[in-house]
Amino acid sequence: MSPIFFYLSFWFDFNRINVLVILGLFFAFVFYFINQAKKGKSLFVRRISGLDAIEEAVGRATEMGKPILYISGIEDMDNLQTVASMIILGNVTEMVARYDVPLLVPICRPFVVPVAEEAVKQGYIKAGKPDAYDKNNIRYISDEQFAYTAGVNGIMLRERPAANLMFGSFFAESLIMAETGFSTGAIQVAGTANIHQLPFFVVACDYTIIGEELFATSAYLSKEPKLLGSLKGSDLAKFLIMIILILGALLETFGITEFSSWFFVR
Amino acid sequence: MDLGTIIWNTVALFLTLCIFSFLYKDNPFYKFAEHLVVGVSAGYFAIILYFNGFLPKVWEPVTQRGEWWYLLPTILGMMTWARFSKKWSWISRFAIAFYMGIAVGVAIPLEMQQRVIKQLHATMLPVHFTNIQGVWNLLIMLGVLCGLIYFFFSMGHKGVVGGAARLGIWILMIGFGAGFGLTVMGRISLLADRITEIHNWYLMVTKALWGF
Amino acid sequence: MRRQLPIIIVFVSGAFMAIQYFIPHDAGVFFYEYGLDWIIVIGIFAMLLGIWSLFKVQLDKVVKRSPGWGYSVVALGGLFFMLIGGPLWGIEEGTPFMKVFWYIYTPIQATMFSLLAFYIASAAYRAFRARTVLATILLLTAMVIMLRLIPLGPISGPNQKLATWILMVPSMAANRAILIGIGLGIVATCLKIILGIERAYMGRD
Amino acid sequence: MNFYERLMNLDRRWVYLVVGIAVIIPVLNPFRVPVYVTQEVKAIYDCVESLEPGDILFLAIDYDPQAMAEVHPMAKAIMRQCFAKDVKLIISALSQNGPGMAEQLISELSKEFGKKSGIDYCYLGYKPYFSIVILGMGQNFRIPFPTDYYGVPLDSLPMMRGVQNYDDVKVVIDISSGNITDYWIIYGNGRYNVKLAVGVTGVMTANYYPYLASGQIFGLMGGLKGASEYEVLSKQGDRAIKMMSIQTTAHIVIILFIVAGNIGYFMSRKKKIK
Repeated sequence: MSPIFFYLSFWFDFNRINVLVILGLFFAFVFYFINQAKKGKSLFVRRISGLDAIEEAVGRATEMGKPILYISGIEDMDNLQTVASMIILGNVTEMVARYDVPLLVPICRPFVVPVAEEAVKQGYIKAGKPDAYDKNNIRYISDEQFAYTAGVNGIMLRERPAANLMFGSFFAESLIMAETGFSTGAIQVAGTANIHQLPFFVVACDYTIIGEELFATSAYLSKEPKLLGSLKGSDLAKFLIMIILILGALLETFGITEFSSWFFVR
Repeated sequence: MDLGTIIWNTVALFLTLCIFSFLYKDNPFYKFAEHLVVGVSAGYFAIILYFNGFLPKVWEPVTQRGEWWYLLPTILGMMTWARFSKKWSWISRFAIAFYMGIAVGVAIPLEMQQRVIKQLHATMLPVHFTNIQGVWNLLIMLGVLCGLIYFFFSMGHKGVVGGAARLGIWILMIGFGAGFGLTVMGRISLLADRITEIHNWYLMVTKALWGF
Repeated sequence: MRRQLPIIIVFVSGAFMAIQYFIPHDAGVFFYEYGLDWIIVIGIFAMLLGIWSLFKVQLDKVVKRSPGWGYSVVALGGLFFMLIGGPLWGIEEGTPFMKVFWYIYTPIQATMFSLLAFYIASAAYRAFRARTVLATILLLTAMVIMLRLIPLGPISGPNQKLATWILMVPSMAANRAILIGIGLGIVATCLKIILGIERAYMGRD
Repeated sequence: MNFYERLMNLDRRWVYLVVGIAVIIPVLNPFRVPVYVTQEVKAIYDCVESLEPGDILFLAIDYDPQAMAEVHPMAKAIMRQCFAKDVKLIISALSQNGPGMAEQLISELSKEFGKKSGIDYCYLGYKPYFSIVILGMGQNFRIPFPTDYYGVPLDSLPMMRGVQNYDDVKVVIDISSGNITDYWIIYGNGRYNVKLAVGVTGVMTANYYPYLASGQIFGLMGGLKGASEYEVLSKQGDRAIKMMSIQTTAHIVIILFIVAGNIGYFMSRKKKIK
């Protein structure tokens, strides 16, 4: 072992070089397309029908004069699904602000409260209606999963929202909420990256945002070029992954295991 | 069997039935139990957080072990209280910024490793037609490829891509159906547990009242 | 300072935590654990925001005598019983604090959880109709998996084999595709947050 | 509304009622249901059955008490089968909250069969960092466990004399509710070539079929279903089988509802087309 390598190994974990290389490539893709977007290149995004449905749901709530319920999952801000949910909340608020319907946001974790407040406030400001923001509609309910569920059920039954939007990290409560929401006749759009709960949203909600679509939602709704650019970067990464997969399987078939074992993470 | 235990268990039974009554429709009993559990659980969590969070993570390091650096997150934590004032609420953003920065920074390499690279490695398997596992490996790989194509955002689902994406969503649906079917068992067990609890209460009370 | 500083903080702390992952050094481990402690500690203090929000909403209802204000009294009662009772009696087993936990809180949350047995049945009844191709696939797969638990005589064997195959091949492929997508989505979102491209969650004024 | 439309649009409360009844009856009167035995469970049974008196089986009890309902019957049935055949057991408990529960099970069954610690079985207990423990035991059981759970040095236990590592046990069966199983597969089987079978919770089951296919494990028991199959084979206990009666009736009811909904859907559509 050369002395330089020996010295470096104190400061860099060579077992993880595969993670570093892949992250580096991914970042490069994303940067490249964000730059393209900044230059004004128009970027195409396919339709995500579940997200178009949000607009429809908001419209229906306005006709009926009923509130909209936004549920951001039961995990704290260190979960990236909650973060994505807060960003979507901002976009949804902008949409809601154009009409005059209240937006109810029951919350499960205290630290999400200030973030949700900022997101909603910004949404109203962006839509040019800062006065419509009502802090009291963002309510902490309980840290406990099923106490929170009981509270949300109560809101669904008593305030009768016309639309229930559920985006974030959900667990067993997903089906309880979705079934209660169905019984009140609300339009329901749900999205999560928790694979174990996706079946229940697919079964009980009108539209479901599946996995990665949750993280693409903010780009889709805001149509902001920089965000769309990063979406394109992700797509290129997926394409590369597909090629790696095919190559890896072929080499493996012919007994060459060095390639696939490079991807083994210790 | 003392009276206290019987009373407490009867309270538990009553609340259990309150929640079950919700299956019929919303009613005052459910509302009562709902509000009770919301209040109690919030209080419970606050107290537990004090004893199991504040004391070992803030109080003891700073006052007993002299680890003064734990004062830094403490100050940030207190910054969130700035939200009580309209004028100073922007201060809480520093706390949010630190919190988000740390959470996001930890997630970047870990998510790439745990979700992407690990799954990638697991899918690179020999594909061939000499035994059945080779064929299954091939099918798994094709399934993963089609599933990934479904998640392409910058291409319309048309032509070959459209066909593959369509196959992809079919495979996702098989996954969801299987997930649903597998979960039923666990949910039924939960209900069985509750019914067993009610039955135990019945046995306990009959024993206390009539001695059998 | 109000606008730029938070963005800089996110970038610096995020980049730092991402880089430590690659450092095998003890210092890296220390900062990793310390960083996670920061999150916990900040979260502890935020609890006050939550309690205040709950208190205010419920108190408002009582003061204004809105419909159902009596229930808000129940919620406030439960809240203060625990907040005062915890420090007063301690949190050891046998105290009134823990009695409430075991005999009020636990049965309610366990029963809420068990409602799922009913909901999973009603959702299956309502949604598993062979209306479209997708719905039919969903329905058939769920059926095959559920039928494993029912004695069907000679059909049991093949059904069991089919169920195992579904779990091993297509269902596995589906989960992997979703996981890879989610991983990329999360990393991309993280990148956008660290770079300050996505910052709606922090306010803009 | 005609009959078929009604069949399609039943009020959800009827569904709730029937499901409730379908669970209450077997909870109060559990009965035995016929269980279809799969090859992957039978392989484990056959392997244990083929052991001679005096052979050693390593049973890893690596689950938390929360998972007891599903996997405890597996551990129980295997242990009883071994004791009945005079097969000796080395038992470890590598999940943090598991050692007390494992101890309870061992003392209950050893009393029933009149077995003695150190002669008929050896309970090693718990040590943190299970991956290192599993690797360490490949060298020698005495590296992670100089003494057994009760503090007796391994060397002074009669049955451990001459027993060094995995080479001296016939088979390892890991029963687990977490990712400890992965390490048994990677280190136990991968590194030390132990003959390995696993029992896991229902939700984990699907993840381990690939290992079965690749031969890294020779048997697999999944959840309550797997446990009930093992009980049927070994004729040791019927707790899981009885629990299965609840599952069976509930599943039948749910499937009947789905079928009824579809009959209603198709028949009423047929009428409309006419």
